[in-house]
Amino acid sequence: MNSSFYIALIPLLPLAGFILLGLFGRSFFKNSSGIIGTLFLLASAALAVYVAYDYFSGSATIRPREIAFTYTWLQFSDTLSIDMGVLLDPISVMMLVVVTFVSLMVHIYSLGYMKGEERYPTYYAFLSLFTFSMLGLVMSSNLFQIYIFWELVGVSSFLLIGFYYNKPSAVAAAKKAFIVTRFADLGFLIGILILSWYSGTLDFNTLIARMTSPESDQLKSAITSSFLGLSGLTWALLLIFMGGAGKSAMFPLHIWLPDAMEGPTPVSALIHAATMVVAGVYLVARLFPVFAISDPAALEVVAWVGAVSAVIAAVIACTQTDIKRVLAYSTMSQIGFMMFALGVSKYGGETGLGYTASMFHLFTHAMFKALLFLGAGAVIHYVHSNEMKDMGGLRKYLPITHITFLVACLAIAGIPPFAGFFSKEEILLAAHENSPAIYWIALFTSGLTAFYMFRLYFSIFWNKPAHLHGEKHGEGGFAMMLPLILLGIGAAGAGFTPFGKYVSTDGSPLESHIDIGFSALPVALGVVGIVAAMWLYLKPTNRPEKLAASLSSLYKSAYHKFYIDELYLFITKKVLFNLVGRPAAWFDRNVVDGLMNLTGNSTEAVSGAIKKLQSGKVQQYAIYFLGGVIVLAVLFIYVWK
Amino acid sequence: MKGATIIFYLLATLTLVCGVLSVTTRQIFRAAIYLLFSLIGIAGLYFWMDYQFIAAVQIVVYVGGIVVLIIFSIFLTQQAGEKLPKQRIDRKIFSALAVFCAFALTMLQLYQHTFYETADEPVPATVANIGNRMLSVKEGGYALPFEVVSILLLAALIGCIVIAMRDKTMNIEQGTLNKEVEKGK
Amino acid sequence: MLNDFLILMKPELTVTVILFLLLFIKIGKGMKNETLLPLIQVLLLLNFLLGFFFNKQGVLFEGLYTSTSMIVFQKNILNLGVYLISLLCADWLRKTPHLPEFFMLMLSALLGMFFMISSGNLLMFYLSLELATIPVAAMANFDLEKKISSEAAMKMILSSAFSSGILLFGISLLYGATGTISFAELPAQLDGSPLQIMAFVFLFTAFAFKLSIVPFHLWTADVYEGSPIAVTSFLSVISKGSIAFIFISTLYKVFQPMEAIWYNMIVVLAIATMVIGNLFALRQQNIKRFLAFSSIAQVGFILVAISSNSPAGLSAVVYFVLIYVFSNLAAFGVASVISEKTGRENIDEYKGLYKTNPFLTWVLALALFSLAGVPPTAGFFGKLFLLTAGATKADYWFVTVAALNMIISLYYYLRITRAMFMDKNDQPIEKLRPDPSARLALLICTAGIILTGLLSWVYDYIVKLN
Amino acid sequence: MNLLLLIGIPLVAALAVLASRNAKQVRWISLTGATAQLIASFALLFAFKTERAAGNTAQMLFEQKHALFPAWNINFHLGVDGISIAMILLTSFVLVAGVLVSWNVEKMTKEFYFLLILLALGAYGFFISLDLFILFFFLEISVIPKYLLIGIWGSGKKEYSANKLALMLMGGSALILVGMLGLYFEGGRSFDLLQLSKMSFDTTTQHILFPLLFIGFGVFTALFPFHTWVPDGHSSAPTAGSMFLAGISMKLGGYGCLRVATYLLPEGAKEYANIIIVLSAIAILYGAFATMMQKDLKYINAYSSVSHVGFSLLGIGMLTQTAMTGAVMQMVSHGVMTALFFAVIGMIYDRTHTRMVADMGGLMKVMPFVATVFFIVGLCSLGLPGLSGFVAEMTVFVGSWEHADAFHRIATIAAAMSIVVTAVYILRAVGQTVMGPIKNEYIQLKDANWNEKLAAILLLAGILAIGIAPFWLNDLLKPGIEVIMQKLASVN
Amino acid sequence: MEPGLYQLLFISAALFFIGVYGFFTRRNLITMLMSVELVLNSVNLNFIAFNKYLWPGRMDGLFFTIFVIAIAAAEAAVAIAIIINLYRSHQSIDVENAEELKY
Repeated sequence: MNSSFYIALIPLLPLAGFILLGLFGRSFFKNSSGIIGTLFLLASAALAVYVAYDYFSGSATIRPREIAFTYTWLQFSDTLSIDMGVLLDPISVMMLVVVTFVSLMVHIYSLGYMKGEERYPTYYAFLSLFTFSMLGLVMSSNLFQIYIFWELVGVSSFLLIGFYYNKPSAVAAAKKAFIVTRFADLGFLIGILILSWYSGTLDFNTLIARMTSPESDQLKSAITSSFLGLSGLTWALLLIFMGGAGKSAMFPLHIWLPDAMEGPTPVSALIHAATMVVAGVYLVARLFPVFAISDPAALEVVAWVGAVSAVIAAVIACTQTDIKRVLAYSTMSQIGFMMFALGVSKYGGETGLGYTASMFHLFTHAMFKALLFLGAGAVIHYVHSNEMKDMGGLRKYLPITHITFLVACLAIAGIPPFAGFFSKEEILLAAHENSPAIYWIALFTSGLTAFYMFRLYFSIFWNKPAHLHGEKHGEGGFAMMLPLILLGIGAAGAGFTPFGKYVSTDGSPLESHIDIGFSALPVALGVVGIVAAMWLYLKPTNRPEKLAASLSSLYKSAYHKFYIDELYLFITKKVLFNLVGRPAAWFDRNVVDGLMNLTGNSTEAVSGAIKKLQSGKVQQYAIYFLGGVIVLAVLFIYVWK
Repeated sequence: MKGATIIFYLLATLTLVCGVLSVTTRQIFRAAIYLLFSLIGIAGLYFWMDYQFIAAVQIVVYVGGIVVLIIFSIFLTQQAGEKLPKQRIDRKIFSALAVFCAFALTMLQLYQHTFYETADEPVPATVANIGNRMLSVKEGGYALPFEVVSILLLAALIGCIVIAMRDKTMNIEQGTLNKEVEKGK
Repeated sequence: MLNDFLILMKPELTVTVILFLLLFIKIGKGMKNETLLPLIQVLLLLNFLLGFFFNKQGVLFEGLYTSTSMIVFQKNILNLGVYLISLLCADWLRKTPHLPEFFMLMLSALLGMFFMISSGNLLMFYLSLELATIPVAAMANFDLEKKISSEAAMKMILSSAFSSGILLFGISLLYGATGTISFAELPAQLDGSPLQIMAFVFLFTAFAFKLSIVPFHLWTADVYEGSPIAVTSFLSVISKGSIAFIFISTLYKVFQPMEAIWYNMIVVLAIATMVIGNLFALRQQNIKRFLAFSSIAQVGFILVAISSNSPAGLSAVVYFVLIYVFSNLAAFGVASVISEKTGRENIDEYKGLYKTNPFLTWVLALALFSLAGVPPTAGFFGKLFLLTAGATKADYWFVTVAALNMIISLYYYLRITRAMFMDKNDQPIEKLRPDPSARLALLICTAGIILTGLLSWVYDYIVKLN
Repeated sequence: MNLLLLIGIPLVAALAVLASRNAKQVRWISLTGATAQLIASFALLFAFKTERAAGNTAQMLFEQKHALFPAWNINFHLGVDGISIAMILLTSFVLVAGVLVSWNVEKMTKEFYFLLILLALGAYGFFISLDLFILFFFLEISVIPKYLLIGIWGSGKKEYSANKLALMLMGGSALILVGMLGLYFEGGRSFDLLQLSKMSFDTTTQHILFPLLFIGFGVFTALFPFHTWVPDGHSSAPTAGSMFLAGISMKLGGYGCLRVATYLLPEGAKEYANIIIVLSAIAILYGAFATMMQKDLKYINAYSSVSHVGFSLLGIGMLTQTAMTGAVMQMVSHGVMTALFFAVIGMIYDRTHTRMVADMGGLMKVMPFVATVFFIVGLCSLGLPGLSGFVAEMTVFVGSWEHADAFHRIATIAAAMSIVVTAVYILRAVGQTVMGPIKNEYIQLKDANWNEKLAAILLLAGILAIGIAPFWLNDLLKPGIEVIMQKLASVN
Repeated sequence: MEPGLYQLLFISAALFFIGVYGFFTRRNLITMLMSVELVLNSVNLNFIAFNKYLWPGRMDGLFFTIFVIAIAAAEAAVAIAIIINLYRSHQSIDVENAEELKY
């Protein structure tokens, strides 16, 4: 077991980077902190690749879930404990690679992008912290461990979104992201509590073993117990999924994601595109056997939440004008894809295609979405604006960005042979086999995706001619170009990975095959979307406005993100603050404290009322005296013998 | 009815009536005189009970001492003929009520109680008997109380002197204070 | 016999000797206060110290006078109190034109208390009670120029005359119903008949009057406020302590057969006393008046322990009185220093005292905390033992009421603390230099307040006296 | 190890402070004393561990017993188990930090430090007492220093707050007193905790005495609805005062609830467990919601303390091993955390002279150290893993969840909901204070001094030590809790 | 009716409460003092009566009376001294006029 400890170094190296930069960055490594952080991560990434190589190349079949290392961190009771450990299975290894790779890219990119920033060391410290947390999350061997890192990821995200802390909007966005996900995490936590109570363990291996074997008492009791019409297990899984949905920005917990774009763009690429937001998908995948074998109903919910999120996000993305927001909604939409892919999947063999597809899409999406964000970052870096209206015709000034961005757009639109095509095809196939309704939704969304991505692409790089504000520094430096190119290669070629060989539900390799007949329709839709975008946005015309006017109400509500933000605002501000918080505070000050003060005040009042007894007249005193004598005598002679 | 009985009731009436008058009359001098007669009535009752010594003490100390003292102080503090201020009527009624209740209660208890009488041989209350006892330290002796009372009388004397003769003593003792007092005047 | 007499009555005899010494000094040439006062203080100290030697238990005058080690100890407490008063009020005493008379009166009252504690029959009790009262009434008038002083004296003498009238009536009824006035013979004659109960109630009120138990307490505040502080402290500490001692031994020994009756009576009156005392204390402005009401409330707590009818109750009360001597005298001592130097007695005028007089403030604060029963002061232990003793009867609600009353009392004690430490004042009391002897006494009191509790053998010693 | 040392060091330090001549001496004496005490506490911890490792399984270690008031069978009985040691460590941390952050107190320095040390002395004595009488003595000893600290060195409506605090705490102790007397007389005239624990009180007695004791101690630890002294008291107190109040003093109550009420009266505890749960769940949620509306930083922390301490009581009310462990963990954790929180608030207030959240902003720019610490402690408060709050709260939740019925479930979920509300108010406070644009008047402000930094680092170390490595605390507490659980299991 | 113990007790009780009444209602301090004297006398009468009719073999009641008379004298003396002093400072011996100490 100790021989596997080196795996734990993968997260610990970024942690060391965080501690080093966090404590001494400001004083000692003012300018070199970027390099230091990157080096730490480079080592970590190398280790991750080595682990992956070691893991996948070892045998012909997929190695089962194994726990490489574990340490009891906190013993709750005889059965329940939080163990800190490393769990290795195909998806965790895959995630290790994705996270370290994308994070490395972002680190390198930031060397250029964040140069000269006042809190440069802090930035790298936070990035390291995030990477540490994310790596810890993916390799968790214990349900509670995942929750711990889940929270840490949340807080790193908060720190990075709020990196420009003197910008009120950034602070607000960071708060929003944290609070919304925290709310979801509440569900997660309760879900963990329920699940651990039924299963009697927090350890993934034992947990999955117990909750999937029909003979186990734990499973029986979890299924037979019911609360409000749902079984205990369903509650547990749904609540855990709620946590996942929050982090993965699924409808209706997605509202934080677009705002999170207030953070530095590389951060958006890392956290809000490639890694953290897919944690929810990863969580469901981690517990997939339980979902699929023991509780298909919960999985159904996962599927529909994913599908609805996918389509809503796509519609909204069509109307946004801030390029990062468009990308944010697109992320949400793509995660929706992954989510419903899991939802439509079943356990075992060919029926588990959705699972594989989902993981595959997660993998490819990480590449092209990171690329898109970094590209957008380059554009923003250049024009100093996020708004589409400030852009146009940039292809001449940013050639490399332009090309890589185009590759990424094609990948996301599902045009072969780019990466997105393969993964999306598998998803659609899985959906087609299991749930026709979701399939049609997915198809529509897929077309829409192509449309809004190319709307973005044309608006940035074509459309009106560029009008520049004096400076013509062109592309960022080498540091910014290198990640774009590497990710571009990834976005173009990742689809050819024989993914099914490595990742499947039950460990048996899955052959992926492309059926031309099936692929024709989605690809065609993608092309239609591209053409429509070209028609509308290649040249500056008034067609978009006309179209918007003709669809006025839909457009308006989509533009306003279907008013979900307003709804939340209403609930929090009006209901929570005004109807709960304010009355609680009032009640405390006036009623509870009032009662305490009342005892004091009434004592004082009584004291004031009886002071006349002490009249200062000695005869009255004597009368009281005699009265006392009479009362006592009567009392004790007659009443109280 | 025997003569002794008649005398008893006469004495009782004298005592009570004079007592009542003493606390109700609005002329202070008369009040003192009524008090005097009431006390004499009590002395008479002592005589009636054959306790001559006590009766004598009563007359000497009360009639000869205390009442004289009181009358003297009346002269010191007030014109004898002046009428006393009226008490508030509610106070009067309330007092009367309270007092009557207490009285009724007391009498009720007294009458309901059967007193246990001893058949002891009475010890005559002669001066000799009383004197012996008074200075005896043996069983039934009252030497210690006697000493206590003597100290009390001494203390009372000192107290009276200090309080009642303040100007004089002040002049004797404290020169500084005296000047201030004179200035104050 | 003579030896016995000398040893057993030693406390009384020494006091008498001092008394007559003063009388001779007064009658003779007289002495300046400056020289007389230290002499008196030394004599009183000797008197106090003498109390620790040559003690013996025994009975004199065929039962009229008893002395036990507990009684000797009680007398020592009283001696200590008188000694402390002579130190604390040095400023006032030095100015009074009648210093020897004052001490003669005080010592005769003390003598009365000694006799009272030792008394073996109702007559002795009554006489010594009067001896302990009448001189004090005269003393109350010692601020001859002050109107309130004579008002206080008048109220005291009239009230106590009235009270002793009631007491005598009770004694006479008791005498009629039992045929004896001897403490030793009474218990056998008590059968709880209504007349006896009534007689007991009448008798009881005399204790209640002197102890300031509600509703017989009304004179207390007026008299305390009007009298010179030396007299007030004497009244509130020495007089109260002595009455508590005789009260408890009367109840436990003489009226033991009527326990069923007086237990209830004490419970009722204890609650009334605590509540009323506290409620009145809440809004007092004059420090003496304030302490008067606080001492009324304290009596309520003493009653709680008395109700236990157990040796534990007695030792708790004696212990408490000892602590009370220190605490209350410290409080009065500070009040006396301030009042004598500046004439201020209003609590509001104590604002900001800490700025100018930290020593006095700390002493007063400690004294008040001790009165409130806050650790580490001895008052905490004292009060706790009172309540513990009270709880032996398992009437927990009664103890609860007492404990809750401690909160109210804390409230008003804190009021003064607050004024001294926290409130701002533009014209605080200037920096005072208390008389050295007053300083000494305050230090003794402070030491007493802190150490009496922490040195647990003190309590042990009292328990063993029983 | 002689436990008298733990009382002796503060006592000597307090007397030395009284005897010292100037403010500088006072500070250094206090710091020396506090440090010595910290070292002694650690020595105690190691001595304890060694003893336990050597196989000493006695319930209490380092016991000593001296007759104090033999007439009442009162003994000066000392002894510690893991729970007490955790509390002692907490107190030592807070004491050193409190001394350090008060470095700049100019007004009556000597008295200030004297009272501070006296307060700590009370806490130490309380935690090592095994006799109810001296336990009560030490409990009460700490009331008046609090009163004076608030009243003299406080701010705002300090007199009112000081009064309220003293009175409510005294009210609590009055109830404790009665309960204690009940135990004494029903339990064969003994105040000895160990001896009383061997008694089995009859059901009626337990049902009467338990609420007295629990509410009594509950007042100290802000049991709803007796918590109202907390906001006023904390907000008016000087920095070190607030730290002690929330960090130590509120723990006295929790410890008492556990060690005295629950341990000695298991039947009572079972009878009233549901009420405790309801009250603490209310306190947790309602405290959190009330915090949301506060505008003053100290009020925010004070109300959040009400909410957080609710977890301790909830854990106790749940009566399961895990939940109780969590409860004690929460006491320790909250103690360190809230002390640090108040320390930071004090630092901010010293510089900006306001505690109104709305008046601040962007302090990160001028005082990064303070701001960072503020941030971390905020995160601890909202239960971030890796910091102490998380461990404690999770342990309570897991322990609470061991009850399978709907009532306990709902209470637990209600309590868990507070983690969201906590996030809301903490982020609001942090967001408005250290983040956002900075105001011009604050641009000149300086970062923390060496003493403030030292204090903050010390407490942060405590938070991290629990947060990152909770197992040692867990192991420390376990045997002590097990004893209580056995007692609970012995009755139906 | 043959006079005996009960008659005497009646007289003394009546006198007692007459005195008490006087004490309650008289505003002049000296008259209040006189009422007190009535009270004390009634007590004396009680003692003598009990001594005479119930316990003639012992002289407790008798001596009680003697001492009460002595004390009454002392008390009266001090009281009158105080009253005179009060008169000097207040120029009145009306009890209602001495009212500085109250509440």
